[in-house]
Amino acid sequence: MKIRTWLSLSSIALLLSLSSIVKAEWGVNMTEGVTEISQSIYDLHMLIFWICVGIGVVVFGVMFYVMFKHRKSKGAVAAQFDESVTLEWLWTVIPTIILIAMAVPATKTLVEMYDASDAQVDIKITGYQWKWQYDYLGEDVSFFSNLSTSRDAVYNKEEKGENYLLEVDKEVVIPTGQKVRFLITSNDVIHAWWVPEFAVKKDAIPGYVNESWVNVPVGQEGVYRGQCAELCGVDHGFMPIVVRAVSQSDYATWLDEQRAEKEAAALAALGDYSFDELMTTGAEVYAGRCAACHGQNGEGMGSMFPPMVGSDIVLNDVDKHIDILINGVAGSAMQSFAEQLTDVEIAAVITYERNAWGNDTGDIVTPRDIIDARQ
Amino acid sequence: MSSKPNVAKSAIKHLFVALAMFGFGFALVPLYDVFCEITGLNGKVTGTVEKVDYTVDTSRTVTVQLLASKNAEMPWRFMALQEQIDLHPGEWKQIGFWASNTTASDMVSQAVPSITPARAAEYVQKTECFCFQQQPLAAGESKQMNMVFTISPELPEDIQTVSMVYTLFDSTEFADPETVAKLN
Amino acid sequence: MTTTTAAHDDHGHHGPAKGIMRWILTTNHKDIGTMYLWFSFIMLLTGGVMALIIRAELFQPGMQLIEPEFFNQMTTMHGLIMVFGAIMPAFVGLANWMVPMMVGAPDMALPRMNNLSFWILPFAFGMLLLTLFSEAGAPNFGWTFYAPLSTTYAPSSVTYFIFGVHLMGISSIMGAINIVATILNMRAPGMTYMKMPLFVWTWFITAYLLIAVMPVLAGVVTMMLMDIHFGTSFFNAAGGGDPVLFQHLFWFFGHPEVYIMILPAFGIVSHIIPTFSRKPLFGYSSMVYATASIAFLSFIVWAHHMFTVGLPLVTELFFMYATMVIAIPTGVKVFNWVSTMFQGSLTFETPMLFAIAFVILFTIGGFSGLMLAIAPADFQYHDTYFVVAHFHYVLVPGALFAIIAGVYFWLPKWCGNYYDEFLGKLHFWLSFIGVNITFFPMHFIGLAGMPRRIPDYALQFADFNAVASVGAFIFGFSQLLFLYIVIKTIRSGKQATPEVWEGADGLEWTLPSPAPYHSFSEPPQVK
Amino acid sequence: MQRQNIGLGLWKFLQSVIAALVGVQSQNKRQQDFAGDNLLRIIGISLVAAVVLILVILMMVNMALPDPS
Repeated sequence: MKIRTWLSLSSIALLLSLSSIVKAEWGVNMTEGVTEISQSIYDLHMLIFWICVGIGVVVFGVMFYVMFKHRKSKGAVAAQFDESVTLEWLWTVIPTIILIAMAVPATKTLVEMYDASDAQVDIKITGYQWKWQYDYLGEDVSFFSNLSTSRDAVYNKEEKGENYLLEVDKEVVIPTGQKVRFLITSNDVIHAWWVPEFAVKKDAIPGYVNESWVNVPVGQEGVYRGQCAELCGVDHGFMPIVVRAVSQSDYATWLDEQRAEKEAAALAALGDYSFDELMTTGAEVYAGRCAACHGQNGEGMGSMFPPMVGSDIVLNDVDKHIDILINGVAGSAMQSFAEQLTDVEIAAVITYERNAWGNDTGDIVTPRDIIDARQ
Repeated sequence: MSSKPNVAKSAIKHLFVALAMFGFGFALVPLYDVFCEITGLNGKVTGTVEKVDYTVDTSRTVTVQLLASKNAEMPWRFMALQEQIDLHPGEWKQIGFWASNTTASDMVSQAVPSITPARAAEYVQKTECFCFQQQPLAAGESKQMNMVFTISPELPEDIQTVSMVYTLFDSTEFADPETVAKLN
Repeated sequence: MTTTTAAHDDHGHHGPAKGIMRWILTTNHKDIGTMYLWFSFIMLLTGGVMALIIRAELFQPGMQLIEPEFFNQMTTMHGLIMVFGAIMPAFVGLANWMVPMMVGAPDMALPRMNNLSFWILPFAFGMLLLTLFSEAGAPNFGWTFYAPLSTTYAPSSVTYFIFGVHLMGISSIMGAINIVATILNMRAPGMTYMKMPLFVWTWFITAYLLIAVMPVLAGVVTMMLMDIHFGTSFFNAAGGGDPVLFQHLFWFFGHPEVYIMILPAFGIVSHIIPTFSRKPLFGYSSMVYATASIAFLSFIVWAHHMFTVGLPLVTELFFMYATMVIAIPTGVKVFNWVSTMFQGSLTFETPMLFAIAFVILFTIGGFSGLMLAIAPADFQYHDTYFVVAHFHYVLVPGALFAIIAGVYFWLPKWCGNYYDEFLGKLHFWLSFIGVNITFFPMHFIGLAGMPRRIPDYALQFADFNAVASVGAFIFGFSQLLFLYIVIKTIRSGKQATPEVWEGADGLEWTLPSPAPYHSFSEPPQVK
Repeated sequence: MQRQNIGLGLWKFLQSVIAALVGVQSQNKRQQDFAGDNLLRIIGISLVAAVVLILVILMMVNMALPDPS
């Protein structure tokens, strides 16, 4: 008997001590977040948590008391009562009261969360298989945001950075002190856009638009990271979200920069490029966006992703090659990159694919070819 | 002793309950659409509505955002000619969307509307919308598709912005005969 | 569970056939129960290996062992095999063994259908497991198989998954009809509804849940089949369908399903605790009414699995309140167990240890369930490891501990020998510690923000994931000890008395141990 | 022992159905519930009570909602 009592005592102590760790910011508890909504959710979470701990202590306390006091080996003789309606009514009425006490603040918070009216900024978020697209309504700013952690880091060939798997090539910038409304939808399967510090999580469903909102208070400028929270296929764990909250003035300058960048890219497409410039840019674009499926050296992967090396289209049919990049291949995993890459990048990656790994066709594809093909 | 006849009877009875529940599973599909209609879930707004001359409520303006979105299977280019327009509740407006079939084969598309906030869905009235039927486009062709709509004045006060997203799907395999006829 | 000699009251009936044909052609509820239990144990180990692969990959950040594609297949198959292959058949096996003996019936009402509903299962799971070796790979869309990931974007093996689910559903419906027919028609005279043991009551209500929702699941997968192959568009928006319709249909089946997996466990624990407290069950009729109330309420709460899908505010509030109402009858059950123990005369053999661990750890799972019911808070919990911790607490120390407790409790009656008490306790403590080390840290990494079903994670989740993985291996291998204990008991345990346990009462304990091949040919007299 | 049919009034059944919803019931009340032919009546009343429960929750929801215009 002795060992058992000691063992059960220690395991319960372990459980209770673990729950006291919850207090310490040891990455064990929900984030309080930076917005009013996330704070009230955190308060609800802690309220229901402590209620459960309270009930747990009472119920388990009685159980352990009984396990020690009423043991047969201590001569306990079993009483034969098996019913007491008053006691039973008691332990239904009390939980009902507790639940009603919980329902009221929960309803208030939920109603606030559903009110996305009079927002100053509207961003349409579209989930793709394994990346996010952001359109700033009325600002003519639109871009894709991809995971920027390298494949080598994932496969332990490289050091993992501090924001491993939570870093992207283009961050979403939003102003603080303003209500930012998100219109969330999806291009293919169901995803879910989730940033813990904002307590914003909404499913992105094809054919649906879901709205949610955040109002980062002034003074809380900073970077907030989140991930896709609905199974969406192979790289479900590799499509993070990085939101940078900046002051309203920085936000305005950022918007201007994005539009300027867009014009520069359009202008750049009219310039002409040397073979080497296209090859270097092409190598970068290929490593970042195409290697995941077509292989580091263009060897392809199984029957799903065709190889680049010695491929008939790559070597002889440049128009088909450009068409695939711009329109994608319907019914396959090959997406259209028309909106994801600039004309220069598309021209560069095609030139690279046509001249790398022994494919050396020797000619180059110019951004202007891409512009003509886009018409 | 085990009474054989009763056993068979209750087994058959419960088998029918199981079959009924199988049917109930399928009956939930139309039930779901009815339920969406009532609560305006996902902006499943009623079909064509005859033109009602509301008394235009000029004291209020509602911002209507019109967004074009595509499904992965849909290679067409599809965009709204006007992303945002302001209108007084009760005022009828016509909006154009532009679609062009950049592929080398004839295709049929289906636009699926979705309105948010969901509470606003029942106040959006449409007399004509390209999303009511399938839209065919021959290879390389492009065209403007129109929609005539208004927001009824009974729209709740606290709603100032209504977003209507049209997601274009490739429904060539679901094309109904007369749409295909229009193609060739 | 080979029964050796025919018992004395076995006047002239033929004993079991010899050799393999005994098991293939058997219509005896004891043999079929045994087959269900062995099948479910094999599935537990298969699903367990998959869990160990998942936990081994998640031991460290970075991809060390397997590819993300295979990881998704492992999570999907782990879920399917544990839910449909380990937990449900184990309960059906316990029901096959015990329900006829508890109500004083000679056998199940439809013995041949009983055989058929077992023998469908190995083929259903054979087909499901063979997809692992197909070129397209096993299903990778999660055991909840949401559309369009499971329809338009699914690997071609999805059709085998659909037929597998069809077969499992048919097997469960036939099993449920069999149990209902047995309970309705073949109770011994005097065994009125309100004298039926609680295990029989919980299975009676679970059978009705099965009959009501398994057909809906069969309907959902049939709609998927028609979407994938026959050009309909139930869930494909391109043809007028709706992916959210799938989630409503699936969870309308899904929530009663999770109660199907826990109500029989309530029944088992409600037998064990009174026996080892030497005290009648506290509030027997409350327990029966609470089970019925839970069964009914489980039909109107399904959308609490979909709080972030974009339901209208009215719907979201309705399902939050309805989910809260379920907490009350569940609470009643836990309080009744504790009151049964109160002022009892307790001894702690292995079944009692597992039953007490069930009450404590299931209640922790119940509490995290209550936290998840708070809709606004669910926006932070949904699809994170907090949910994984919740449902593993109610399923592993919940359903699985109750099944193991049931096996330890009735094994002497099945095979006539006592199990080795020390080994039993060793198995308990290894499982108890393993379960908590595995699943308690998951509460923390879920709250800290780690989403579900991801093969690799950011660095801040690393240390608790390592702890969970270690716990998983402790818990996993301690089930092999359980296999050794069961085999050792069947072969050479100490001879068991008919009552087996001092505080046990019920028709099943009036039979000799091991229970004769044909029991209660003449219905017993129920006082 | 022969239990004469106590001819429970509808109200008695309703009480026991509500008690059942919460999962609390005393031994003797239960005997009355399960006396012979009452089963059909109980199922009938519990179905009605089920619909009433759903409506009650819906009513609470509308009460909790900010009054839409």
